[in-house]
Amino acid sequence: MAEILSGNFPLVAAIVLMGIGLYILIFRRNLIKIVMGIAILSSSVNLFLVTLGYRTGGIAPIYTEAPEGPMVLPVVQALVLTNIVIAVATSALILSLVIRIYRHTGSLDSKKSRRMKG
Amino acid sequence: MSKIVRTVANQLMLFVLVFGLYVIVHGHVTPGGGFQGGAVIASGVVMLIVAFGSGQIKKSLRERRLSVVESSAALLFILVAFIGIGTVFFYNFLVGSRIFGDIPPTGTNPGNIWTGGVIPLMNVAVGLKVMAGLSAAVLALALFSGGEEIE
Amino acid sequence: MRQFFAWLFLVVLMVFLVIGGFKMVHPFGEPPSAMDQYIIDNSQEQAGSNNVVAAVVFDYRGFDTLGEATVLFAAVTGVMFVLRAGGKKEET
Amino acid sequence: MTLIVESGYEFWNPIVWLITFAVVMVIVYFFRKRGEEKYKKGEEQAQIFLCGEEVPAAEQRQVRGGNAYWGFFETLKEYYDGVVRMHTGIVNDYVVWFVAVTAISAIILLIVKLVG
Amino acid sequence: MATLIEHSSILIIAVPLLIAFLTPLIGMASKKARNVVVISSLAFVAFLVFTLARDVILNGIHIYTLGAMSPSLTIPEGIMRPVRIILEVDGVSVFMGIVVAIVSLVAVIYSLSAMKGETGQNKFYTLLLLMVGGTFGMVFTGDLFNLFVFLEITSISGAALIASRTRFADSQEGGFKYIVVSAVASLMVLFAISLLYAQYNLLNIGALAAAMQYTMLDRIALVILISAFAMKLGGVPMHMWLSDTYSVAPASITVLLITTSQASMYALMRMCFILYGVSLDLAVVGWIVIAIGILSMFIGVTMAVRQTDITRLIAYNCVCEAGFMLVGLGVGIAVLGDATVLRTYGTMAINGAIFHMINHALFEGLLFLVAGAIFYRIGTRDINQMGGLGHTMKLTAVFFLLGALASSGLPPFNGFASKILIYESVYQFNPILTIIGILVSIITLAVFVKAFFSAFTGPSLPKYEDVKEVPKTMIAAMTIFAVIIIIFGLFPGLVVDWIVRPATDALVNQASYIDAIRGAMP
Repeated sequence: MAEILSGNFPLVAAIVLMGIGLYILIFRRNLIKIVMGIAILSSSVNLFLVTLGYRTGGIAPIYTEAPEGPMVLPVVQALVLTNIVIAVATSALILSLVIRIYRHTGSLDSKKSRRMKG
Repeated sequence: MSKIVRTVANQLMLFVLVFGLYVIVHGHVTPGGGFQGGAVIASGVVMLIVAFGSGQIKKSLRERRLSVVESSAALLFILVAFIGIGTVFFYNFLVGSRIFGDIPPTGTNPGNIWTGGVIPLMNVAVGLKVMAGLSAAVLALALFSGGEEIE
Repeated sequence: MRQFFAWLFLVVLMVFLVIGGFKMVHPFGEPPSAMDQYIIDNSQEQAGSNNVVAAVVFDYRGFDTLGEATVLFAAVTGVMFVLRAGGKKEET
Repeated sequence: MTLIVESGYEFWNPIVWLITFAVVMVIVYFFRKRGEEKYKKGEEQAQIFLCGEEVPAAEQRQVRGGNAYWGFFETLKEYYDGVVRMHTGIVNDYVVWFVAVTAISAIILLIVKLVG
Repeated sequence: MATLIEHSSILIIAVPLLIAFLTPLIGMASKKARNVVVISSLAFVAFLVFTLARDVILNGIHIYTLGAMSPSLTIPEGIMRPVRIILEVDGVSVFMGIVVAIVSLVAVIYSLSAMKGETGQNKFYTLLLLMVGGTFGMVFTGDLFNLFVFLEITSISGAALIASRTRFADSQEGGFKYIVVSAVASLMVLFAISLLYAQYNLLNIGALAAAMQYTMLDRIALVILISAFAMKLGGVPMHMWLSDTYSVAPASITVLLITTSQASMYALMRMCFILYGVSLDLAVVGWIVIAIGILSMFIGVTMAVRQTDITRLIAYNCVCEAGFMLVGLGVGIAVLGDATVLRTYGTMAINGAIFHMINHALFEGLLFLVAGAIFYRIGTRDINQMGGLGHTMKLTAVFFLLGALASSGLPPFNGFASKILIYESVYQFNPILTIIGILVSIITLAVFVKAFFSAFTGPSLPKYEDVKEVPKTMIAAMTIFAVIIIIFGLFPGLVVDWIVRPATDALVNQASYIDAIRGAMP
């Protein structure tokens, strides 16, 4: 039993978060909630990346008056920093589009905003 | 918002600015950097927008001016990268020179702000850019949902 | 029908990812780190920066940061472009 | 010769094709030239004749694109019903298709690994 | 000149970005100066692309290590793997670079008068340049995370540009769909990248390819990468966003969107051929790609027949043409492991697919530009409302006919040359695929016959009597495409020899890509 359960729980948490994000994107019709779904998906990837770079007993990779111990991996942190900014940018743009759609159709339902189909 | 909120926001903005600038300038020595500091200042601007309303803020903070600041900061950033093209694009040409050129002792040290080569310059550029950009985006969203259209 | 298939595929995908993350990635806290260790060891000397993450962001992977700044620039320009007044001016 | 695209078995040379085309066109022109030359432009001969009735206006005379290939769609009605229902136009469904393709191909690769 | 070539790969990416940052500032001063700067910078970039292409085809892979002591110093001392971001430009990259350079120049020339009446032109050109720079970045980078960043740049600027006609609700909706789909796809790409990073602690494509062990985790990453990029390029059944967005964007932007889709296809090829290479289950992955391709061809063309919106019709045709390329690539992947088979028809299939990529960008681009010209003059995209436009817009009609014939694969145009390469090579792999392909080509012709006759022929309608030919710059843009289509149609052998075959050689030769990274190893 212990053999089966020994594994990488933090990563599982990140992947479950990804599942939640995909769930929202699939089942929620509200456009604002779709934006939230994308934000959650992005956070899950960030969490996954940061978790990958952890070292047991690690400290932040900054030498200024650093305590003893191994440093956690810096590259993933840079990647996450990049991805956070990208997520912010994406959210801002989608929200502005949502506002425009709401002005035009008066609704936030993704079922109602389908002028184009077939 | 009520007068209390407005006054407190007004006073707090100074501290937000100082803290944001600290985070930007010390980006290469302590945790933080251009993005984080710029986001701190931009969140201060958001606080002002919430407290005073977007119409009031618009009088002193035009999004046209903000986008000029943003473009210039982005230009500064890419130009610093371009200067390195004497050797290679993005080459850190200031390490070992007289400007921000000190090399910190290997291992744990108390920190020296006169280090990092082009990193502090880029931090400042990115900080300005993020500050102006995020404020402009939030201001545009706020103004538009308040019924005004952006020029 | 749509609900059923959506759930089915979502669960299948998640099972794959969870098993992959749980069992197949390196154990928590012991990542392979040849590239990162090199950066940790050399960032002070090569980039002159105490903050290793800042060294990665602006020196080793500076081009990513340029891209990231560009993304933000594009998004802000895009927001103002989408929310701009007027659709079409009179042709002059 | 570099002007030719060779596919290993055959080749495609547009220049040869063009020359052939030109030769055929010359022959066609030759035949056409031997035809009658009674057609006169701008006279009654060029007008539309509709059993003596008045010719309808251009708006009604025009064949609209939406009416084209009616029989084709009628024959393939079942196929089109299914395919058009697939294109719902809802953004959530696009994500469902993505997840579905990912899951199915993951299963296929897993089966291949277990079998082979 | 040598210095220029040495730095050309980074200049090609950075100059559009630099000009994009400058454009708002210049635009405030003078509109004319802005237009001149934008066009001249893109012309300069096109010049750089051609010099770089010549260099790469003659001298092999071009390497540029960002931020190192010298551009060729890929691997620093004391470690056996690349640390910095490396731009690695091989035959496929320069091929895509040529496509993007031509198309972006044409798009800007077209938008000069097509966007004349719109507000917010400074931001329009800024976003357009960002999109071009992002596409160049996608095709030139040798680093996975960098690829993701540029993917995001193209999708964000693309979404804003799609929504640029803010007075229409459907364009806003198209932009929304595009950015949601791109965000999901690119985040899943990032997830796959992090799976690879977790195992090998590498982000460089060449170094990862050398270290690749094809574990189960790699398979999951591969699956996610394939489906995410297939979604971005519009493969069935993930193509629905494509018709929604292509149909509502301004024509000059649609042309650029085609190139970003092509860049996604390039990324798919890069992943399958270079990153995984011979280690993956070639037949299975090949057949997955072929299946997506066949579905794209068939569903794309059958949906195109029943459209009444002219841009939507062309958009579905795009899906169909992408299917042809996917089939060619899939055959190439399926036979990649067998050297003799690869030599007999595998490389030919890849040749056909790659040649079709540039042809696709050209003739679909021309068709979209023509559709945009019609919309510019009569203000509708519904073909039921059109009719008799050929009486007044004669040149436009000719251009449409040219694009339609090329797209349907009729000789002697370029579409035929690439399609025959695909047919003949795929026939030896599996005859049924070729039969489906020819059938689809026939229906494509039917699609365009419908569109052409309902839009351009028939009696001239009273309501369109004062419709004039479009402005000169739009005609010029369409002429560039038309001339290139005719040249490629008349001399396909030259094109295949000069740019297509080097691209194929670069794709099937994984070892040289890896060796280029290792080149400066001590």
